[in-house]
Amino acid sequence: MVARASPSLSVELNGLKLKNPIIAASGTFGYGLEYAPLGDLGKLGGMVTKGLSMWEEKGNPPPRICETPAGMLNSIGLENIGMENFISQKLPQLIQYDTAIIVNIWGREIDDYIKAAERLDGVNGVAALEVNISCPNIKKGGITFGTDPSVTFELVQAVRGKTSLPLLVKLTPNVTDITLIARSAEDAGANALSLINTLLGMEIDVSTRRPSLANITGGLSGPAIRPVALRMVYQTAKKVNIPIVGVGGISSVADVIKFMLAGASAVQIGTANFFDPTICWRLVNELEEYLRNENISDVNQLVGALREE
Amino acid sequence: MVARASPSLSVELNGLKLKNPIIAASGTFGYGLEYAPLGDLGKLGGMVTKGLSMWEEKGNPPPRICETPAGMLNSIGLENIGMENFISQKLPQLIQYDTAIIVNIWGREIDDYIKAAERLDGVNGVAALEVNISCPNIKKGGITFGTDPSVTFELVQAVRGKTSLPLLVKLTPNVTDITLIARSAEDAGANALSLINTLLGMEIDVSTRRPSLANITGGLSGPAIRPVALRMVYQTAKKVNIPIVGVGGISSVADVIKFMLAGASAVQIGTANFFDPTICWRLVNELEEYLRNENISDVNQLVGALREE
Amino acid sequence: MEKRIYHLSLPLRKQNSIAPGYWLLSLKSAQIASVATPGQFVMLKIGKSFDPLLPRPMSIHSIIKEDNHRLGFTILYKVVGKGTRLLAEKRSGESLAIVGPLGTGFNLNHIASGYEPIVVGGGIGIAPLLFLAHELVEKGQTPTVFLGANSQEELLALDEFESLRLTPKVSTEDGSKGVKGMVTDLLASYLDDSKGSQGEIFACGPAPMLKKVASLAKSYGLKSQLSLEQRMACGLGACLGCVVKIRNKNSGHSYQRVCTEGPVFNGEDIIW
Amino acid sequence: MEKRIYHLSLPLRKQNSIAPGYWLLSLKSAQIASVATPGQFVMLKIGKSFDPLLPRPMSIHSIIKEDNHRLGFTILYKVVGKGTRLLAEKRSGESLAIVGPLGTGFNLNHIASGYEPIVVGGGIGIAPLLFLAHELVEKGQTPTVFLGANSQEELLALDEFESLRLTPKVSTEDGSKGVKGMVTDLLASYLDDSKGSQGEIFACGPAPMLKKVASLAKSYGLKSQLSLEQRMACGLGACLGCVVKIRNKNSGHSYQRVCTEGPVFNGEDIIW
Ligand SMILES: Cc1cc2nc3c(=O)[nH]c(=O)nc-3n(C[C@H](O)[C@H](O)[C@H](O)COP(=O)(O)OP(=O)(O)OC[C@H]3O[C@@H](n4cnc5c(N)ncnc54)[C@H](O)[C@@H]3O)c2cc1C
Ligand SMILES: Cc1cc2nc3c(=O)[nH]c(=O)nc-3n(C[C@H](O)[C@H](O)[C@H](O)COP(=O)(O)OP(=O)(O)OC[C@H]3O[C@@H](n4cnc5c(N)ncnc54)[C@H](O)[C@@H]3O)c2cc1C
Ligand SMILES: Cc1cc2nc3c(=O)[nH]c(=O)nc-3n(C[C@H](O)[C@H](O)[C@H](O)COP(=O)(O)O)c2cc1C
Ligand SMILES: Cc1cc2nc3c(=O)[nH]c(=O)nc-3n(C[C@H](O)[C@H](O)[C@H](O)COP(=O)(O)O)c2cc1C
Ligand code: FES
Ligand code: FES
Repeated sequence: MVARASPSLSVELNGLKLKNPIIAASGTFGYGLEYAPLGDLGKLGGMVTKGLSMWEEKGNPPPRICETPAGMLNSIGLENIGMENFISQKLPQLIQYDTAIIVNIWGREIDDYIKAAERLDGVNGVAALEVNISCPNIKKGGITFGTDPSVTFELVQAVRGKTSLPLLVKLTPNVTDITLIARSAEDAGANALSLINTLLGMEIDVSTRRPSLANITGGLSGPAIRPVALRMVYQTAKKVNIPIVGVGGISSVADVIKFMLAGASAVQIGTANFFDPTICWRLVNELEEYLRNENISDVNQLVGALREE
Repeated sequence: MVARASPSLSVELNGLKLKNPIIAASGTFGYGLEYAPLGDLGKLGGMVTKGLSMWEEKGNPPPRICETPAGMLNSIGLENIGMENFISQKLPQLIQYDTAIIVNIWGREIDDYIKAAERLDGVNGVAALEVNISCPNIKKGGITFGTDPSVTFELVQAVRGKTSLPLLVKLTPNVTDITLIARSAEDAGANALSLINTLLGMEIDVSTRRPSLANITGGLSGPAIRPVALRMVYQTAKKVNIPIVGVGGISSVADVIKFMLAGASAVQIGTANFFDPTICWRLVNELEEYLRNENISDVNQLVGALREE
Repeated sequence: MEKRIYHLSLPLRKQNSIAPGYWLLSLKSAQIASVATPGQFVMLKIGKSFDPLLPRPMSIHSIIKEDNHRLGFTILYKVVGKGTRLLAEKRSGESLAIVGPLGTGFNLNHIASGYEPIVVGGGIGIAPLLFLAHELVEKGQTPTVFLGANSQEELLALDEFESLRLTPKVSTEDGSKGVKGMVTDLLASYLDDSKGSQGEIFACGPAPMLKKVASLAKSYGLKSQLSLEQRMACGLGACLGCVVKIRNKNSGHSYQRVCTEGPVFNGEDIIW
Repeated sequence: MEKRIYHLSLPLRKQNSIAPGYWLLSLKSAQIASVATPGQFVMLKIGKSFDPLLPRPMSIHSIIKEDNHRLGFTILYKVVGKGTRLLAEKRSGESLAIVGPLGTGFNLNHIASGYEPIVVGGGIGIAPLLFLAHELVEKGQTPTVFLGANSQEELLALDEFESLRLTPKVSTEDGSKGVKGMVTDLLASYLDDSKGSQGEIFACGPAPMLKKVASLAKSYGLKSQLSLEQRMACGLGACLGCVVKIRNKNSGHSYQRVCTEGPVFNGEDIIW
């Protein structure tokens, strides 16, 4: 037998090139630098920053997190250092690493998103934007942008008009039919879709009779939600023609493969970074090993390759 | 100190009296008799039958279940022995036990629900109906009844007109805003609401590259979904004036108390029966013990007693 | 007869590795041991964690007796995944939550003299067959036993069968012991040689083996009782998760529960 | 200086119960031991299961040395819930995934002669204080040590402090050893007697105790460094889950991360 060539791990998300499909998820990898002592960020396919707003955001009072069965709840309240601080303090260090830096943006009004997109448009080192539409829209009475197809369309279209950067739109799972929202985002010009964000959940401390989180409810993430995320990726991949980035509970190379078989072109690792902080690096290696063992020359051959007959 | 009187465990769900708030959930306790070798059914607050249709239903091909982190997926396909077989073969044995027998009904069209309600109306030993509206409506192109407020209203109203039995309506969590569906059911005359049914999920077997379930997707249940169920109970309790039965991942007396603090008047135990088949009985005892230790004379004092200030 | 099913927390009495990746576990429970019949199983919850969540079905491998009193039972298992890996880490004294005995085992009611039971086990499929062989011997039968495995190492419990004065015919896929090949080849040539046998086949093993056994039984006009596997949640007949497709008396098919109507089904009824 | 943080799978070297519900665990890691400073902690993932999911923060209790080489470290912990219960079941040879050393420990840079460190520990709060006392003694200081617990049994590591030639003043709530009462009462009367001390207080313990320490420090015009706790997910400063409310230099407040800016904060900055 001849020695096998190294399998190709690179993927292309409709304008965003990644050296491999392993991306660290927003809010779970800080501004990237927090994980730099643990591995070479340049080995990762990409990393998404903590969600940034045009202003410094203090976030919610503690307690902000709590553990649940095979998962966790968080209500960080989108604390972030603000766009300008990110650009001046974090980005210069980050761009030393040869990885795709994806900036996650959010706002309380469509205008906040527009400003963020405009601000980042020409900035050196930003590979793509990820638009988090799981935030409450204060103009529409607090309803989450991403739960309404037409609001989603309006928001994504507005951002699309302000940037030439590849646009990932990150969908919330707290909807009746995620494929409708997905198609709105596609129609409005998204390059790719990230799904899913957290499921809305709650925990109570019986001994104090209080909610475990100061904010009462929070976002559920981790292995517990993986079956829901996988289902949504599968359903959405059948309905859109743009690439999907799978996220939700991924914590092993088998999970990565599942999401790709279901139709994801790349994946994001969130909560698993907390309980296994070198996982992103390990997944890159294990994915390559898997492809080699299975004699698959290109990782893209996994995408949507679920057997259904 | 004087000896404390036994705390009162009985609850009343707007017409349905239960000796205690512990109910075995539909589809996880068979027709009740399967668990009779393990404990006295007469000790339980109630039990809900497997979902019954007017016809015998074969269900989905196997594999029908698979394990997920802190949860499981099922796509039983609503297999059941049919209403007539239930009434003639199971009910006569069941009514020997002094517990509330709640019959879970479902159909593919509103008419199926109407027939089931009519058939059960005068039947001796049936304490209440639980209407499972998480089924696809074939007349409306396969959309789930319970994801649309007006379809929910129509369905519940139709059933309401055909029975004098207390009506529990069981809601699906796979919706953007469960409180809207809840209010439709309330407006249409439901006595109480059971929430939640399973979250739609999926799992893939990487070694075969096939979905783990023959039906591809299935319902996620177990501790993994508890934070979502608790949040929905909490949100809904603030919006409706009828009692709520909490269900989803409950597997300890602490969990029972959490759901009651969040606003549930009773709870159902589902998946926990599988990994801890005498749990329902233990919960009745442990709940009584808790009330005694906390010097609470009536279990109803827990309902909605969350501290939020 | 009323069904007796127990839900017990049983201390692990003993657990030994009997071959790489195979473990033999002893549990003390006179209650379960005294009502169990061959082919029945227990559901075993490994630890209190929610991960893994569900209990695992395991056949009763043998009954532990002292002075003819049934004191407990053993389980023979193979490490294949998360649950069995964790189980193998358990040590004497730790407790396991057990539900059992469960299921409909092998039907031995019609066994009479002049009848030849043929017992066929493949791999870990021999687990329930030792208990079966014991019971057959107690009923005055001398079953013909066929055991197959990948290699000599994985031919489990051979000496246990021999101490019943049975002489299993063995095959291994690598030829390290007995005939090289599949146990069903052994069975086929045996049936070929002993045409007109009054036998009935009792078998447990991987699905392809059982399918082959069913078709051999059919060709030679023998009855067969096959012990099937399916993923399980409750083990009690409640969840309807563990079904297999079974031919109906009249026509068509129905789904039957491996945990209740099975795990042992008549070979001719199974739709593969 | 670049931060060095390791993610290692470390075999458990030794684990002993030193009082009912309290365990002392030894881990070998020259890497972590050689860069750790007092007040720092590690994140410890207990088993591979998803339940419990998150690693648990544990202070470095002491450094294991041989011939002045730092070989490893110990952790002193109390069983309070699911994770610590599982941890206590681990035996020598089993591995734990450890991330560390983490956080900003006690600041000892300004320590000079004529300065009196006052060390105050309550309950399991003594965990990081032994390492601190060692370091202070190495720097030529003789800290005044106050230790409080519920009862004599729970007065942990007393002999360890004594072998540093320190004589902790102790209090127990049930009076079974030392003065009956709270350790903060002891501290208060000490401060009262030694007015004008040039001291700085280093404390760890339950929140109400720390709050009291902060207010005593303020009344007596002393600085205090308090080690706080908060639920954590990453331990690395990435999740923003572990914040506490800290007074800003100018005005108002900000949320700061216990895992990064802390766990040790200046008493006067904390908004309780
Ligand atoms: C009635 C019955 C009796 C059995 N008796 C024995 C026995 O005596 N000894 C023995 O070693 N094994 C026996 N098994 C099989 C045993 O239950 C599985 O090997 C075990 O559940 C795997 O658990 P795991 O967590 O290690 O594997 P997992 O990580 O859960 O899965 C590993 C593989 O095993 C399969 N599997 C998982 N659960 C089951 C299940 N409940 N039934 C069948 N396959 C499953 C999975 O699909 C997967 O391919 C029996 C199964 C049944 C149904
Ligand atoms: C920087 C730091 C250092 C610590 N050092 C030590 C130490 O040296 N020895 C020691 O015994 N304990 C220490 N703790 C506390 C220890 O982390 C918790 O006791 C432990 O995480 C509880 O885990 P559990 O699974 O047993 O409890 P759980 O079942 O998770 O919870 C039991 C109780 O502990 C609380 N708790 C859970 N997780 C944390 C957490 N991460 N931080 C604080 N409280 C928590 C819960 O709110 C609950 O009230 C430290 C905590 C921090 C933040
Ligand atoms: C602590 C925490 C903070 C998060 N912050 C953000 C955020 O700022 N923006 C965003 O789009 N998603 C955020 N997420 C969602 C994750 O990026 C991810 O979509 C989700 O957690 C599901 O993936 P997981 O199960 O792998 O964690 C956050 C998640 C966690 C756990
Ligand atoms: C195997 C299985 C079968 C179920 N069948 C039904 C059903 O027939 N009708 C119904 O309304 N709910 C059914 N359910 C949903 C449960 O009653 C319950 O709502 C859900 O599982 C969440 O609760 P749990 O997490 O405690 O299991 C089923 C659940 C399981 C796991
Ligand atoms: S395992 Fe539940 S019905 Fe068989
Ligand atoms: S624990 Fe994640 S920021 Fe502190």
